[in-house]
Amino acid sequence: MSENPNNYYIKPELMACCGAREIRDHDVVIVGTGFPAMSANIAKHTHSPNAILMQESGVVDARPMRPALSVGDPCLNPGSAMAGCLIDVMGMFLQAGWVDVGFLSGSQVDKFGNINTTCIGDYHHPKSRLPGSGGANPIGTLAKKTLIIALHDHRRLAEKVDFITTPGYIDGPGARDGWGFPPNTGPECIITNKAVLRFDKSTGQAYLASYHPGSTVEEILSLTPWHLKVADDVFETLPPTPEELRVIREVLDPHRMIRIYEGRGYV
Amino acid sequence: MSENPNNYYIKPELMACCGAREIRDHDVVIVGTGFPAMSANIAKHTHSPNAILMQESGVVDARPMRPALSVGDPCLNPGSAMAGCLIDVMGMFLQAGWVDVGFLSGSQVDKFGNINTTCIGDYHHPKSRLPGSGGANPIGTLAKKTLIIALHDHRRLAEKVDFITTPGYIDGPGARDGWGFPPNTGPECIITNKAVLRFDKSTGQAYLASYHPGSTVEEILSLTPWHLKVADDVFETLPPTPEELRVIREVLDPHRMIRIYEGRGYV
Amino acid sequence: MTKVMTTREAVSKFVADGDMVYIGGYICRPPFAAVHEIIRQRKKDLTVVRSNAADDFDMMIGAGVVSRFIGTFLSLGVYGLGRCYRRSMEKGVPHKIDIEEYTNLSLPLMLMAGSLGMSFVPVNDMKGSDLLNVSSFMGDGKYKIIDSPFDGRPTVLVPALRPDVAIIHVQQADETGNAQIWGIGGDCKAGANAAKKVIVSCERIVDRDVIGKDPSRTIVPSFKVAAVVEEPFGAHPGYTPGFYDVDFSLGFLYQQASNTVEGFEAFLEEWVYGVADRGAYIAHYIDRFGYAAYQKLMAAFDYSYPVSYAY
Amino acid sequence: MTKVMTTREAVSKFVADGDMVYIGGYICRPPFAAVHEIIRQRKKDLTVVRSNAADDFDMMIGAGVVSRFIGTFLSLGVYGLGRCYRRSMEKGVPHKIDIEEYTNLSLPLMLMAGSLGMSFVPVNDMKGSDLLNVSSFMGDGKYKIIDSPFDGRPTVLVPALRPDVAIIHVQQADETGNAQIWGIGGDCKAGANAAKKVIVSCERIVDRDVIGKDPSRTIVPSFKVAAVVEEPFGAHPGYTPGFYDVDFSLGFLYQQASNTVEGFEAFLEEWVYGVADRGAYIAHYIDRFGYAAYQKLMAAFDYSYPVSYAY
Repeated sequence: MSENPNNYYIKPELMACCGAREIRDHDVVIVGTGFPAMSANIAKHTHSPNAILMQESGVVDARPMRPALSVGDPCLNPGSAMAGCLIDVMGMFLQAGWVDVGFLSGSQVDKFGNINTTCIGDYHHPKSRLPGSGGANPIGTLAKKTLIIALHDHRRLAEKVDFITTPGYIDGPGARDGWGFPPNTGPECIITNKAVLRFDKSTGQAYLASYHPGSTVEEILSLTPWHLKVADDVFETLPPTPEELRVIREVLDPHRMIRIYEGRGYV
Repeated sequence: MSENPNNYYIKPELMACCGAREIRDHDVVIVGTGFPAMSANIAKHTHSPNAILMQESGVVDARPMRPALSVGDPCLNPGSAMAGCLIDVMGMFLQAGWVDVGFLSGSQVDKFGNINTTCIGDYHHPKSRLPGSGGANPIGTLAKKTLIIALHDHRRLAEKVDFITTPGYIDGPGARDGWGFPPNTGPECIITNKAVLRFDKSTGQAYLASYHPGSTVEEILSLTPWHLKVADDVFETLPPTPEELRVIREVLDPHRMIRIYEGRGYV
Repeated sequence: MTKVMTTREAVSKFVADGDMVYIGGYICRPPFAAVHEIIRQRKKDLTVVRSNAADDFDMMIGAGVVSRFIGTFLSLGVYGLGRCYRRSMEKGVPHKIDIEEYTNLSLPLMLMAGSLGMSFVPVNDMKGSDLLNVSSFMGDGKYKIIDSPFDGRPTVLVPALRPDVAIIHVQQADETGNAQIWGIGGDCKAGANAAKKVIVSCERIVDRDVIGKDPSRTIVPSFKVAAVVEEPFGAHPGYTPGFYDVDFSLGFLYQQASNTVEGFEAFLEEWVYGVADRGAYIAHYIDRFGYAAYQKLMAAFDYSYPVSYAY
Repeated sequence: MTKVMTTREAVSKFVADGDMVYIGGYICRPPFAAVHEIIRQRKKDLTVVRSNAADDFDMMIGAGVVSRFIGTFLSLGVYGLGRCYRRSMEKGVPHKIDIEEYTNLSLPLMLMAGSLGMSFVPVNDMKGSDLLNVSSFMGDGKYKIIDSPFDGRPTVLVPALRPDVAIIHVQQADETGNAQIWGIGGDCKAGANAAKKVIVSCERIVDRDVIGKDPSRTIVPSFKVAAVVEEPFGAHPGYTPGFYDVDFSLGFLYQQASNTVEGFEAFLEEWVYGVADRGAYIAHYIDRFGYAAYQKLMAAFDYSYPVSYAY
């Protein structure tokens, strides 16, 4: 277990960096707000300067002067390459197959990478009514890679979600093909506050790929409500590099708004 | 037979006025160029100041400083209320049911108001290849009223067109309904250089409604290749009013470009 | 022919109880003045529709004017879940609304289909999800699955939507209704043009000649428009590009208030029922928070380059 | 990452023999420099597609580079029927092209469907006409009729088009390809975005910051663009709003020349094969007609009002 002396980074920063590392140069990325936007922007400011970021509201390659707080945030308008409409981004870019990476967070995520943002409990008599799909369902269906952000506990991770808002591998291998989804799409990883889970394409199930500094394989297994397989080459997640941290703190988020995620349990 | 002393108007002017008189105030009108544009503009400058004219290329309520020579003419851009795209006009306005009047001209028009702008002779081995549908087919299908401009002779009028590019009443009453066309649409009249033909909705066939000054019922029957019925109340077409002529000559077409239609046989 | 009137007149004349109402804007350009007026006039039994919904929809649900919602998402953004929406769905307060759920791909395309006169449209999402397993007032008309006659693949078709009335807020319009926007579009053009009539709320009414100087900005032409309302600051606490910023503090106030039914009612009393119109609302805002707070929302100047359409 | 290159390079690298090519613009903004270059490079066996086609398509047909045309209409406007088109269809000179005919409603929607990733789209036209009775290389894939699963009514479905490459001419673009237009749109946005890659020809290459000053004008984003060519006067004898007028005199010259095969060949020799590129073309134009004739085409100044996206 490696050190994080003097807490030189916080967990949300590490998680954002994990997301950033999934992005390749020239990728077209649909981002929302919070972690996803932070991740994509870290990538753009480090190893993927030619990545194109877009928001589902219609904005492409925005140049916000502060972190956007919604996909319709005013700071996304001035300086963007295109201020179009929902149909441009969700139809013309996403459905037409141009989006490489989508970022989603889920109130509930299961072992097949299915995401629930609709309701906890029965749909018709919900214990808790959540926002709904928004852009999540088409992003999870149509982006080449989907990255999922979630809290690592028995409530947020589930053997089976209460409601599949956004399909991952649904009920296992072949399910996406059966529905005629675009080939070679689907969840790439689940980035939690404890670990990075990746997917075994032969089973459609998540496995432990790396544990964050400060976590252990045993802790992660105990926090996961299904029998989580562990990669033979499981390793410790690389902490944020000095360059990544510099970009986060000096360029993207000087007011360190990312700290609000600590209050939401991302520790 | 009334007088046209000193040829104070020419036949294309009369025909344009006939078209103008079919337009009511507040009508939404798809116009092309030439006669249709002239007709619609005469209406707008006389009895229908609130008519909205549009071109299929995407322009709404243009304020051209000279007669437009194509639906993409530069003079349609500055001052228009909307410079959109084909899909805006043909889909959002026409297919969605907002267009009251469409103007079409045809190389061949038959007694059911079907129009041919595709080919003379066999489609696969045409004697003469014509431009094709363009916007004509959807206009004839979807506009509430279609006005047709044609030369009155045995070549341009036909018992049956060689190719139905744009459906009128197809093969008679009920045919449009059978295809699920919007109700109460279809050709309203055929304005020729000799007469105005209107349609008997019970048969879907054109009949003689009025003959232009200088023509006679007998002449028109002899120039029509099918057995043309004559209205009981057939009358002489009202010549251009002084106000209509003033608008044509002083406002819309000071260079009298409309005279080129005389050269094309509109006499 | 002018269609200029007040928001009160426009909502009174053109929004009827039981209507299906499209309301444009998400954070960007929500027609909040009209939303307040709908609540103030205690409209009933509305079906509301938009992709992505925020505090405006939450407030209408809490105020009881909504019976049905065709949507994709409802939250208060940074302030989390919509409190009135949750109370309606979880506890039936003030009543449970019926909800038909789509996505930010399918719903905009359903509006687009309505705007283009198509009766349905194929979409590639929702498959394999529980969105295909639930439906409400649209019943089995929510979607259909066919084998594509071109390639035989299973294809989801969703129906076109034709709202009775659309309400949008735009930067500028002329008095006949030619409406122009710039900045984030959302599903505004599709939604407005899908409707049988449109209420255009705008920051400023401009001369027809101003529209004609830049006609490519027009998203709705006059002949679709029933009413034009000049309503400066009409999207507040949302924003309008080039005019004013989003007001996070009022958003927070709303979230705090709407945590309870009592708080929500008090909020409505203060900001909706207790003010006669948008003018009184702004006056109250300045009265309560000071002119500096109001002024702080005003947009910076950063103008685009002019272009020419001349030939 | 710059994608700026010459028209010669762009056409050479990104237009292959046998490609399906979407070419934007009708009188307004036709990418004539690229059309000439395609002819100059003697491309073969192209399938060309656009709603409404004019002298640019006629010339390509006459030059023999086209094998198939998916279209709706082809004429020389005020100058009547397309001479090369007629010779091809009536006499097989230089060869008979195969043509698949739609309308100005259905074809733009097929491109839109391609741009939106839909596999087909329902349309309400063509019914009852002979357009449903003829087809060519698309065979029975030209259209399908189904009974709508929503209301049972017969509905025509037409397939989405995904051209291999789109070529458009726009007012301005940055060096990565973000492309902006104003004025008559035709089917340019749908056609460009339907294609697998886009060649953007523009009047002027501008800084990315200029794009960002007015991002609602963008119709194609950089990541779809393979090449950016700065080609002032690139649409001549068509026009570009804000830059230059349509050139009726060259249009007339083309019509007169194309009345005969010999005249057409001489026209190509003079204006296409005989000039190396657009620069040489313009120089030849000035040489032949005088600088005053060239200058007369230049657009008047009549600028729009700037707008702000600031908050």
